[in-house]
Amino acid sequence: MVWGVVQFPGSCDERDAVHACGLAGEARLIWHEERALGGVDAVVIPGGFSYGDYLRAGAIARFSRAMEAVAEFAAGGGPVLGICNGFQVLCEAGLLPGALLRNENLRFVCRQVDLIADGARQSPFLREIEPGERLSIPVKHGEGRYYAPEEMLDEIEANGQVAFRYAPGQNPNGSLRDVAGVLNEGGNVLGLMPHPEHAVDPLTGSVDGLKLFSAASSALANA
Amino acid sequence: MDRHSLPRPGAAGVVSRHRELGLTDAEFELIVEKLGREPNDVELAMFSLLWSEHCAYKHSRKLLRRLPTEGERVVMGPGENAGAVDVGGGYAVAFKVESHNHPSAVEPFQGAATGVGGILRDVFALGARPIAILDSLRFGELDSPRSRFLLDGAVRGIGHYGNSIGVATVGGEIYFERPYEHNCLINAMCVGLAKREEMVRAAATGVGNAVVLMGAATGRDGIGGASVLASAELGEGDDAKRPTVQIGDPFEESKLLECCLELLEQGLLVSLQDLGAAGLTSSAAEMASAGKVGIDLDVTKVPLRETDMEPFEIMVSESQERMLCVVEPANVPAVLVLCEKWQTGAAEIGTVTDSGQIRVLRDGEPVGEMPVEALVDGCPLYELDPAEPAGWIYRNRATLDPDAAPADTLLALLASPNVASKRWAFEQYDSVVGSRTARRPESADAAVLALPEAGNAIAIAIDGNGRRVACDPYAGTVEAVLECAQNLACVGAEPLGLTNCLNFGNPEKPVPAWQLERAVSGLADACEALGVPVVGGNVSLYNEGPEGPIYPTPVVAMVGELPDARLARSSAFLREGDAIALLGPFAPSLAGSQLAKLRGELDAGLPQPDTEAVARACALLRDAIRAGRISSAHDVSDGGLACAIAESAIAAGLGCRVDLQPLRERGCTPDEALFGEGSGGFLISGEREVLVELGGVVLGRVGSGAIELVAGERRVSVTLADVKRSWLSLRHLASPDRSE
Amino acid sequence: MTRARVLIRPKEGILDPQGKAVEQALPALGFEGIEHVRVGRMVELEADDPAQLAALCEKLLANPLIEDYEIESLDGTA
Amino acid sequence: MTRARVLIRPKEGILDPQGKAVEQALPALGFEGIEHVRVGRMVELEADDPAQLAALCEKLLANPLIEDYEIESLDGTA
Ligand SMILES: Nc1ncnc2c1ncn2[C@@H]1O[C@H](COP(=O)(O)OP(=O)(O)O)[C@@H](O)[C@H]1O
Ligand SMILES: [Mg+2]
Repeated sequence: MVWGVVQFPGSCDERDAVHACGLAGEARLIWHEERALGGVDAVVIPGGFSYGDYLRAGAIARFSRAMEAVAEFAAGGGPVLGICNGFQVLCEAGLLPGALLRNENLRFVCRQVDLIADGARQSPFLREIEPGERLSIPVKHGEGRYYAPEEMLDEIEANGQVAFRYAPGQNPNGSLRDVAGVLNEGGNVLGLMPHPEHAVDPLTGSVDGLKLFSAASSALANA
Repeated sequence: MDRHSLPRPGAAGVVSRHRELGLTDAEFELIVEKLGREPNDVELAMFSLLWSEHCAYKHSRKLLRRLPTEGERVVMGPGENAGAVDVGGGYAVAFKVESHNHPSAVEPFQGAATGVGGILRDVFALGARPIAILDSLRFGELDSPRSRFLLDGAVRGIGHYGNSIGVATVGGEIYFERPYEHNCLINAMCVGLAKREEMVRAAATGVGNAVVLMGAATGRDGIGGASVLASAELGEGDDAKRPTVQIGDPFEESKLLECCLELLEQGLLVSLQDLGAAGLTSSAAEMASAGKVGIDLDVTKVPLRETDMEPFEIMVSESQERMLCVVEPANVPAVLVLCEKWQTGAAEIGTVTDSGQIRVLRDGEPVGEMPVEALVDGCPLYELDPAEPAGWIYRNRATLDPDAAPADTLLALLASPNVASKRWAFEQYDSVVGSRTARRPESADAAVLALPEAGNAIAIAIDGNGRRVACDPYAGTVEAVLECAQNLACVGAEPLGLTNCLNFGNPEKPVPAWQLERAVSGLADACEALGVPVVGGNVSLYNEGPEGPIYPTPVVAMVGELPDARLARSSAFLREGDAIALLGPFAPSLAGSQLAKLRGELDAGLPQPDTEAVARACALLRDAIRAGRISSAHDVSDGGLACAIAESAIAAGLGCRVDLQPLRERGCTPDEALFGEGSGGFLISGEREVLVELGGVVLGRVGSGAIELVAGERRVSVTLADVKRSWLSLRHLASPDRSE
Repeated sequence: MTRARVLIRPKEGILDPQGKAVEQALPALGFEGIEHVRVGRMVELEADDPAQLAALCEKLLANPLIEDYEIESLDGTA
Repeated sequence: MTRARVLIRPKEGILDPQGKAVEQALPALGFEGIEHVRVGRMVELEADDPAQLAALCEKLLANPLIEDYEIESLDGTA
């Protein structure tokens, strides 16, 4: 199983993502100018501040050549995980519903939070997580307030596309309906603001994030 | 004419111009003598910057010679862009603290942001990848709207730059004291990791090699800025000295950083140097001086953001996010290709020569020519004229009734901004990026970062309680060094090296001169006693407001090594039933304490710390931590033992019962036992026999729910919830209406 | 070359914390009678071909899910 | 009540990192011939007394050290 981690100018967590993926397979970086993904089995769009997050987070990065390849890969059912800035890029690219706005308190926030898996929908990333399960994972972002119009929210909820919510009372950014992560309709594309790649070692916080990587890895092995 | 730029030729007499630029008549005469003629505009501008306090250390260099700088683990010492120590496994850790006080007093967000940007460049100039940022901040009291504005902007600015560039901000400190009201202190530290053999120095070598400027285009940023500005007090309404504000662009720096590291990895650079204060002038001159060569620079080749810039403006611009490197001619095309990959600017702007001169050319025609030696080492160094003041020169203001009940006193101390939790601030910083942060802010006394490459870990602490240094500059500075050492001991780390930033008032005045001299003596003696080399530092003088100098503030930062990050303890109590003990030569006194401040009873003088005894206690604790024998460790500092106990309890969500009778038996009053401060105290918890065996004095037990302290007739009984509420009193500072 | 200005504002109904923060800060600064504050973005630029601008807004400058935009020509003629 | 719009932009000569990043990204998105991109902010509001607005800009909306501002009335009359 080979993971590709897309690196844009201004990405920050790409090495951390490579490290986390490396615990569940092999991993390599994909430079944003590459047109082909080089046969990887799954893609991570990592956290950071691609293009400085200028204008809107993710607005510029989504036009990169590698993102065209990612869109094709996703359309073919390939697993794609967008973390934080990666989530923003996937929303901007239209691969996930909704948008991420500035945190309600207008401050960057870095904090360990509890997530609750919603998980009604099948996804290669969620196979090792029970619906209702609690995960401790850090958030760190300034633009993480999940927004979608009411009808869209109803629809993605009805479709089981909400993957994670912040545990009650722990919503760090004012996200509507406490949404922390969403899936596309096919379930193969997951975006979330919290950083599972920073929750893969008890020494640095928790290991709850590792489940997303190992689940995708075993899903592919069984496919 | 732009009020920040230099007068053009003919605009005014030469004599008044050098004064406007901060040079004395004697200094100007010396320049004329060294050149054998009068300097032209370009030369005068360049001399004035390099001969400023900020660049030439005119008033501090002689003192700094007293600092011990040698040690087995030192890889790079003072004189390089940052200091570096060997951490084993073929790796070195580079680190430095730098001030950005004056720019931040003008525009706190950009001032702090560019402060972080600048210190990052100093570290990656060595070929080290930045892995951590720390910040040390000082403001006036929070009841002042201006202080709140500066605080808010500075915290957001540090977060903005560090978060965007993806370097974890893992620690820092914030103090609020009236003397910083008109002159806040913004000191930023960066720590980087490098393979020893890939490190690079800043010396330009190889006559005929190309000089390449990388990064952002050059604009009129900070012209007459940091260098000149940092060398004179910033008076009210002193507009002419205000620089054009420098704007930080962390995105640009992130590309520049990755590009530089990749260039070094490919062996394409001969040497590398950041552009900081005094821009191209100082970088080129320092590189030439270190390599004992000359450099020719053609300003027409410098990529500009604005078209109509004069040569002197290009030479002194402080535009951010730029680096200068020396490249063998054959490698220039490869360098340019990599810069293109990283979408970072690059231009060959000059060559290394054997002339020993810095020559500034415009379209190939010289517009300035100066001996490197005169620029870099020619500035006269001054003796200080110190005088000890008669007594306490700062104002006192009482905000707490001396007769308040001990429980109320404890809650007031915990709620006071110097002691209260800084969570509202550090949650605005990404502390986890890089996957190394084993101890995040507030979880232990020092930040702990794992170094899987080297097979071990480092711990970092930064301290400098200006109020105590004001009481006694010598003892206060010794205490700052000891506190760093104690913080490292609490996580089981052994000090490898120290850096510092000396923030003081006007050195031309007797009292700040005395403070500076005594502080440097304390720094030297403490480092000597601990055997910790000073590998670098920075000096910021002329920090004064209308009421006089700031508290003298040496900010000390120490980096230590521990074999395994997993061994580090937290400052939080671990489990109910553990014994609590005091370890170390702690002799608490109210002198200079947070309580004395609240009671308005500050006065000159501090007890002299027993450095040797503290060093022994540090070693003892370090070994015990590494052996896994202790549950928690926390050093006793602001607010004394009572506050240390409350902090360990809050962090754990556990209570405790403690009797301070052993301190009473050492002759302490109840107030001193509860709230007195001083070096050498560790609050540790664990198995009773172990603590006793270590020489700890058992004071009580970890319990649940409430904190109960007894000191003779004085008793404190408070619920954990009350204590926590007081300690989180600054939470509101992260509310939205304070941000913009 | 045409100079143009693009005004981008949060769509009606979307919480605008920046606007709210401004409103909350007003009384302390002594301002009264200021309401309905909304904070958006402004992009000013010069374009060879002003006909490109609508596409530029749709694709990059604004996100139509959350933002409305408006293009103003800054030259006498459009 | 007057409706007004405040336009805030980086001062001439002051670095505008956002404008620079957008401008540099445009060719890759297929937009040629767009230059001098500056990104600023726009604040729309209603004010009882439009005479207050300049002071509001100085104190709160803009940072006069690094930004210029411009006040436009959005009602027919000023
Ligand atoms: N307080 C100090 N203690 C020890 N070394 C110092 C101190 N202040 C400055 N230095 C050393 O002097 C040199 C010049 O410092 P500085 O001008 O801050 O460097 P830069 O030009 O890279 O900003 C550096 O090598 C620094 O380590
Ligand atoms: Mg330097």
